[in-house]
Amino acid sequence: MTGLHGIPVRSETPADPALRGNAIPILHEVRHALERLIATGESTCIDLSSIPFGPGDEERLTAGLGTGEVRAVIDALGPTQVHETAIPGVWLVDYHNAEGERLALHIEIASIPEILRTQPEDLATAIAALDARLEPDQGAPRLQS
Amino acid sequence: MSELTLERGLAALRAEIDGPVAAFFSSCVHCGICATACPFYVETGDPKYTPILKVEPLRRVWKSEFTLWGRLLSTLGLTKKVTDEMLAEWEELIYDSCSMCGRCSLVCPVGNDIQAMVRKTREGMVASGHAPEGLIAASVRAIQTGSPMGLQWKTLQVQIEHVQSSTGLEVPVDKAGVDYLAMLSSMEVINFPEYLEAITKIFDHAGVTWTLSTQCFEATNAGIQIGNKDVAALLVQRVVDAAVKLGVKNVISPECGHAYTAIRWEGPNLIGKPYPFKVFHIIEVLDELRAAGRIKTEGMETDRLSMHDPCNLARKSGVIDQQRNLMNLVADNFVELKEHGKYQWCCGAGGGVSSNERAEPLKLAAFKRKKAQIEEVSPARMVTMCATCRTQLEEGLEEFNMDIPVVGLTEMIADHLVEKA
Amino acid sequence: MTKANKTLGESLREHGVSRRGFLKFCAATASMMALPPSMVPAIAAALEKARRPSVIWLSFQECTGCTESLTRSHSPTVEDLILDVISLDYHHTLQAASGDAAEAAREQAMKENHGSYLLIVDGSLPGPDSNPGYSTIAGISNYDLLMEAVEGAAAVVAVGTCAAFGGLPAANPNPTGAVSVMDLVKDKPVINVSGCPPVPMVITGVLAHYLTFGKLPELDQYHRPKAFFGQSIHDRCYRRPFYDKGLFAESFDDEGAKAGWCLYRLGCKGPSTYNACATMRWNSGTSWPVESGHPCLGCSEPRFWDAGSFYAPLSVPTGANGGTILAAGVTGAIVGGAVAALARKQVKAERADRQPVTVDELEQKL
Amino acid sequence: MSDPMDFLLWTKGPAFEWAIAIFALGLLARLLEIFVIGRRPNYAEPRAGEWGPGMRTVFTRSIADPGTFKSAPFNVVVGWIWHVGFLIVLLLFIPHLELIKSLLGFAWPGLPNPVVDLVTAVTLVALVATLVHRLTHPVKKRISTVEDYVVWGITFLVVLSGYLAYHRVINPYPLALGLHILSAEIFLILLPFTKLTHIFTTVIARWYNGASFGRRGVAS
Repeated sequence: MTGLHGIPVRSETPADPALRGNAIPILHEVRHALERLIATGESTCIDLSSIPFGPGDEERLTAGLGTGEVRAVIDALGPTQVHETAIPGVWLVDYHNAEGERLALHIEIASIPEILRTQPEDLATAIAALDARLEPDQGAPRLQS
Repeated sequence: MSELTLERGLAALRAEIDGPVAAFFSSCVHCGICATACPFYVETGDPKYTPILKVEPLRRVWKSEFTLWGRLLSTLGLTKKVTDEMLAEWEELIYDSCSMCGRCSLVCPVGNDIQAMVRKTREGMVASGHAPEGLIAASVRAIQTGSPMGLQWKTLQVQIEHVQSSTGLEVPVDKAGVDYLAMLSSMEVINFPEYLEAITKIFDHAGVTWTLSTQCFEATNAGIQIGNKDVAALLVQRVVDAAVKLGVKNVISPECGHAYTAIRWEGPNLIGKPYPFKVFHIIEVLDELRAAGRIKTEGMETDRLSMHDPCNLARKSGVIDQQRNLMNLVADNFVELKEHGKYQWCCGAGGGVSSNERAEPLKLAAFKRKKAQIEEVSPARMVTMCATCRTQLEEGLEEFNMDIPVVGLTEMIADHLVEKA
Repeated sequence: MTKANKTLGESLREHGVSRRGFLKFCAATASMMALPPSMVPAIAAALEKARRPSVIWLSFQECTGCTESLTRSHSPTVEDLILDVISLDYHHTLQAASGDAAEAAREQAMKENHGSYLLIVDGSLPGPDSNPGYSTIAGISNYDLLMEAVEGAAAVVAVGTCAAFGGLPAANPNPTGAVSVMDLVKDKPVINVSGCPPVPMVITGVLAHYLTFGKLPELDQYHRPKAFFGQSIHDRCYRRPFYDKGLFAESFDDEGAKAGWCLYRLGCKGPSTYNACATMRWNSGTSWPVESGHPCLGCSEPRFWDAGSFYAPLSVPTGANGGTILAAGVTGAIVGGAVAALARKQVKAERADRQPVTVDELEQKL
Repeated sequence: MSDPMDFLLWTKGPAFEWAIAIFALGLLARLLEIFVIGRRPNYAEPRAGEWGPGMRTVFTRSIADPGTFKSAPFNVVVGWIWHVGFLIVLLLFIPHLELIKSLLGFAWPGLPNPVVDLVTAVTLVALVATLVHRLTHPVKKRISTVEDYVVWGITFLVVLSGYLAYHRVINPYPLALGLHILSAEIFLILLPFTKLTHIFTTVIARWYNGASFGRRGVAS
């Protein structure tokens, strides 16, 4: 039966790994989310940690999305890099812990990622925090650094 | 006086079981293709005539007594037994609707030789007293009088004188040391006397030394038809004794089907040893003579002729080209039936069906397959080389008032012999 | 307010965690529990009010692999918080106290939070009808310790294939008569977090889920959280397209292996193994067995140690089959031969005593 | 046998041993029951040898003669389809090749999975058609016994359970694979005691048939 190799039945595998990984399907999902955002204003968040990425898939995805003009870092329990990709409305939110290890990587398709907004609960304590700075001990108003 | 009982029938069936039977029953997957090759099913459409069903008694004996698994089941009473009622019911299937033509054996996908198993099953039927009356009568007459139709030598003597006077040639009788001992079949002597005249002229023309034997002239074997080796052995022994007494080197089986099978293939095993002589069908001898150039013919049959190969000759004995060579010698408008040679359809009368009056309607039904073949080719005449086939074709064609005469091949050859100078 | 009854929200704020920090914590927790990000607000609300359960961690016949896996869990901030928040009251490897002090702490915690603490077990333990002496702590047999601890537990989390299914100790020949936790604990809910070791995130994920929603996650028939064990490795494997095309690596360094083709022919048990390795991966998302080119061993399934060679494909029988065919063949020959000889003798006998049919017997029939 | 993994390990372990043992033992007994009884000597002068024609028939009988094809096209065509399909799946599906390599020590290259998958689907359809034919065709209806339907059932079950396991339709997978292996084991156990023996005895039967015809000078 060694002649079996002769049978011209070959499974073609696209040489370029980019064509067979999971990067492209995610980009299509982003596209649907963008359509929803434009149509109904509904924002979407995709958690990339539960996607079966093969080696290089993630880099291809982020490269595919590119980088835009906004980049921000939030220092809370470790850095969280947020940047808008080359496609407006598509943001990459990269949560890291104190040791810099990645906690989660989200793609948020929204006008602005939730984490960047000022949180209402923080506002509630904002006045008190400012008052504390305005007259710490009834002396002349001094702004603390 | 001992008599035929179920127990003796079962013993006979057990005696018939061998390796091939075990292989065949282990392989049958009930696919039903054998039915498509059986003229009795094809023309009646009744599924009870399915060939493999006909050998059910043999299968039950094999299953329950010749396999470990079957033996186990039968001790638990789970296997179907062979009863007297069953054998009575199966008589119609194994005799009336089966000419032992062997076409089912040729098409069975898993290679079961169903015809051979029918032959074996009939052994059980006879031993248990379930054989058709017509065949029993033929067997009794064959043993007691020498011919299944009770024909005596003196009747044949009349025909011999008639041939000698009309041809002016001598019909040798009881001549020792000749090349061939010619056998005849009662059917021919009675219905087709031209056969004897034909071989007399041909052998004289070809310079062949031959003889008949008063000790035994009958070639047919009712034992083979009914399916009982005791009767068959006795009848074959007579032929062997006659041949040995005359010291001939070859025996010729006449224009008959089962006679050839009986003497050529079953005979040696019935008497338990090889023959001291060779056995040929008359067609084989004629073709040998033709090939040796010892038959000079003139003139050609010009009307449209077709040929029916007797099953025992073509499919079951491999004599296929010989009759075609002979046919082309004397006919220039010979056209084959669509399925011929080893795939030829049976005329419906062989394997004892013709001697079994009860099977008359079935015999006629089966003939419709042959009728359809003939209509497809629409010949002016039909040629064949077996008395039973010839009778069946004549009666069948007449029944459907188709005006197509039937001719014996030997007779036709004889008509074209060049007169000796 | 003792540490025990402070809500998580208060506790976080006490640590100076901003709202965004809390949101990040909830996002990470959602991701850890393999819940969709849209659940983050619900998780935030739940975590806000979550009570800090006390946790007792009992280790029996285990190799500390599961603890190692938990402490290496790649989100120390979350782990700190959870471990800090959940006030791990007893873990004889991690805790500083030892000897009587450690046992006293455990009894005290069990008494105080009777009925509400979470009991975590790793490692299997000798069953009731085997010699308890095989595994004891401070002279108390594992079995007694477990039964006593289960008494006041709200739920039991069996971490690792040993605790969940008996694991290595229970593998053939199982000298210590080891059994799994769920074999013994019938009256309390048991969550199995199988794997050898389990994916670290799965341990913290289950704790987070219990902490967040105060109840057990949806379990499969092996009592494993469906969020992590609902799908097989095979279904989530990035090499699946190669399986579907029929492209397999035939050896560990052939062209197929280098091209990253499917490892089915090298013994991958992915198709019959349910775990989250293919998506959550190991060592903080660096890789996982198949990605490193090694077939999955099926370590999160029961009796995976006895499921045949790790390098025999899934379709290969586990028994020593060569010998059986031979043995059966020989017996077949002997039995068959005997039966056939018997049959042959019978055939000869039949042929011998087959009574010939005579003419007058035939004539009777006319 | 309570949980799927136990069930799978049971089918791949002891149950497989038993199935192979019963299969080997039963089949060998059956083959010996054929060969040891054997044939009586044939004294008639043969027209040609037996070996050549016998071997020839072993192969030619697979191809139906024109007359049979015209009168039973369904049997021939559908029979061919599902027999060839069944063999392709059994002998060229890569997981099966691994099984064969573990049993016999050697194997051969296989076909890509999607090709085998298509062949399996075709085989299943052909098998269903065969059942319908057996239930409706007058001859088949008359000569069929319970055994025919049991054997059809187990054959269909083996192919179907394999197809469902491959497509992971039944969850959890150990249960699906276990069912497939178990059905194959039942197939093996039934084999020596039913018409499945034809897998091995057809070669013998065809040889005997071919030899008998060949001895009398007919190429069958």
